Amino acid sequence: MDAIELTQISIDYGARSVMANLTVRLNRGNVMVVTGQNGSGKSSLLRVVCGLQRPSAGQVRFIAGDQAVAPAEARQQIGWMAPDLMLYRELTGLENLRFFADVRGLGIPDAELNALLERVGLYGRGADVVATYSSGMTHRLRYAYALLHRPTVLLLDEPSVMLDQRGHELLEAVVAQQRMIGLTIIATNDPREQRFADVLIRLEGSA
Amino acid sequence: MGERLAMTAKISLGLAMSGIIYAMFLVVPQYVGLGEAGRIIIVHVPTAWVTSAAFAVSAVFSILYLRSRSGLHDASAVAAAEVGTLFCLFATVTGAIFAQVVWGTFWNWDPRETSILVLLLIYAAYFALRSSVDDVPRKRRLAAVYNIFACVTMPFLMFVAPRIADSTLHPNCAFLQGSKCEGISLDLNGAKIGQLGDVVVELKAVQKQGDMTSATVEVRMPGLTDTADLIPTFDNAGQPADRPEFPGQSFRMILIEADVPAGTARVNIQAPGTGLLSNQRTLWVFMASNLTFGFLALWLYRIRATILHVTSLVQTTEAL
Amino acid sequence: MQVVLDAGVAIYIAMSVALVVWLGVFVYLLRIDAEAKELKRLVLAARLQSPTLSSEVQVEYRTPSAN
Amino acid sequence: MSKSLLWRATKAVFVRELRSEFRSRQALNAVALFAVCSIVAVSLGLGPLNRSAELPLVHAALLWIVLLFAAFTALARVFVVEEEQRTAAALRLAAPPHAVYLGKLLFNLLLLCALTVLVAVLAIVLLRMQVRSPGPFVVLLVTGALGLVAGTTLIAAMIARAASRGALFAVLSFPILIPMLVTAVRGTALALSGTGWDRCMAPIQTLIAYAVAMFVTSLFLFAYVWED
Repeated sequence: MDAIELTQISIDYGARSVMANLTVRLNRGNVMVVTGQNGSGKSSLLRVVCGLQRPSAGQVRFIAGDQAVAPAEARQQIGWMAPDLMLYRELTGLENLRFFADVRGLGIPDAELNALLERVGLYGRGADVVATYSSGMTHRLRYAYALLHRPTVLLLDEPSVMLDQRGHELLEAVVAQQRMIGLTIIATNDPREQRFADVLIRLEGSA
Repeated sequence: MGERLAMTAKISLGLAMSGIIYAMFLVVPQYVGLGEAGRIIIVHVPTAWVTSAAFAVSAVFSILYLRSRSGLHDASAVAAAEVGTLFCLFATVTGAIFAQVVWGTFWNWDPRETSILVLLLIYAAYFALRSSVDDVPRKRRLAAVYNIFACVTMPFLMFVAPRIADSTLHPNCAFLQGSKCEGISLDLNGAKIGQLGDVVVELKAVQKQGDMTSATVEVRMPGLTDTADLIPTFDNAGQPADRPEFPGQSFRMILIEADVPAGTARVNIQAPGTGLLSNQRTLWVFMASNLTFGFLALWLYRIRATILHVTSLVQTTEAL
Repeated sequence: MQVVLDAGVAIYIAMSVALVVWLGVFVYLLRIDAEAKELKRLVLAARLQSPTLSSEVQVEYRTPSAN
Repeated sequence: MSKSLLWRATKAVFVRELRSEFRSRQALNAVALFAVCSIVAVSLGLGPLNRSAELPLVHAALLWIVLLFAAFTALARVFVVEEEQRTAAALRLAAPPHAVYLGKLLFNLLLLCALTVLVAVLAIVLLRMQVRSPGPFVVLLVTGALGLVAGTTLIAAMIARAASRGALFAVLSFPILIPMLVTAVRGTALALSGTGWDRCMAPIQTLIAYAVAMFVTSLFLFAYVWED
């Protein structure tokens, strides 16, 4: 994926408009950071980009080369994580990853899945059911879910909200690697994470 | 100009409907065997037609909504469903009154009664679904999907309902798709039991008496309120002769075919009301009534769709 | 009371009742129709007057390659 | 999306449902108990029924009523749990919609078949239901279960995010299921009273046609229900 173009995006909930006419373009290798107070529509914007929500107006275009990519195809290139993303509690971490690899039609060997778990800091815990994970570990598993299929578009919603200092290092490593293979959008209010921004979007949030 | 034309149309509709009401009571002749109750078909049948048309329109707008996601299409689908439900209730009530007066029963699980009841249930469910989803786009989408999904089951109902009852009290069988309305065949050596409407019939004997053939049929009314042996006959010319009345009802049993050696007989219901439209005056009033009720439904639909659309514009920031 | 139930009279009474009911419904519909038209006019006028929300989104390009 | 990929994803969804069900056994326990309770209640309430020409019809109607209400309690779970545990978004993003629908349809079918076997055995033992034509009886139950699942799985997905789901599921499903139910009850009564294949074929064909029509329509409409 070489670029994302958001054109005239508006998001409404009933008669309340949270965002009006956002137009922005993000190129490969760059990071976009979205900031704004609670309820300003950071999460909604990320959901619109990954196709989990329809914008009230406007469109999202994914561009590879100079061709627009169909939304269904683009979906295979998107990795998304958010604090409200939940994985199956009664399955183990490894089973979760295997399931999501299977439904995406990817045959990923166990060794690679274990390597991914190690990368997000869950080494040795892949065989435990998710119900036994702490909130920080669950958040780390969300990273694994988002990175599983090597997405060229990575959407991170509050990426370090439940993590410790080592978690922040994980985020830095992930962003650094993502700059090489594609583009990243982060929704956050953490000042440390705003430094990643090549494009910064401030949502004021209307009453 | 357009305004004045619209007003003229509305006034004409008001006058036309008044005319229909006048004609229904004072122009249409009484039909032998139906009494004054026969007049009700002048409103009953057109409202039933309008009901079917409104539901078809509603389904079409639901498909359009899924393609366009326009609030106007959703409002139109809802308005059509509401008008359809209103007329459906009207047709059901007038029909039940007519059936009680003429056939002696409010409800008979006649194929058309069954299908209109299911239609009412479907739209009750449609409105229940709308009221239990808060998010507006999701509400519209799910309601449209349900509308289309329910529409697909309707042909099955048409196909299955005539099997629920092998006969109908309604005249003009030809309008009922898949219906045979040829009565039910009973066999002394095989399927002895069958159903006419919601009456269980059981063949007891087939016999020849002089130049008449007769069948002895035990009938059990719903809830076993009455049981009786009816003996319909038919003559050598192959025409039904004796037509005994069902216990406590005003419709009759006729014998259409009987084969004494094989032990088979085919019996059916005969209800008063058949051939009502062969009278010219009745036919013309009936046609005018269809037209008038059609326009009334159209007007109601336009009003309701406008109100719904404007209301949704106030509640959302949707583009015009 | 006997006069009302007499077969010849009853049908005129039934017709009159039906006519009165219809006229009531008709007048009601005419009024609702006019009100709906007026409502639509008002809402559309209000919508045209209030300008679309100005964007409250600030976009800041920090690196040249991003644009 | 190629066919083998769709099949693979479908299988993954199906196996995931099975595995979760094996770990929690929520659906199976609840439904099995429901079936046992209702059959026992019916048997005790009715007492011994006189043998009459209508007995097969009574038995068939009871059998299908129990199956219908057990299905109302069980079949919505596949989608409701996704929403309650908030795993739906993860699935929505990763899996093709058709695979989600097909996988959950298969799981529901398996669940309902298990339930049907249980209810039929209980009815034979406790209600003394006599099956005079076992072949047509089994085929009618299977085709009926197919119709029931095909008619309700889409609705299960619709109600997963609505208020008062349980009641709404029954309200929305019932009108859709009427043609199928009537056919199934009449057909099963024929099979119970010993009618042969020749006369049982008509209801079987109707049930198959119904199941296919509902299945195809659901496939077309599912993407609209699942999209957010």
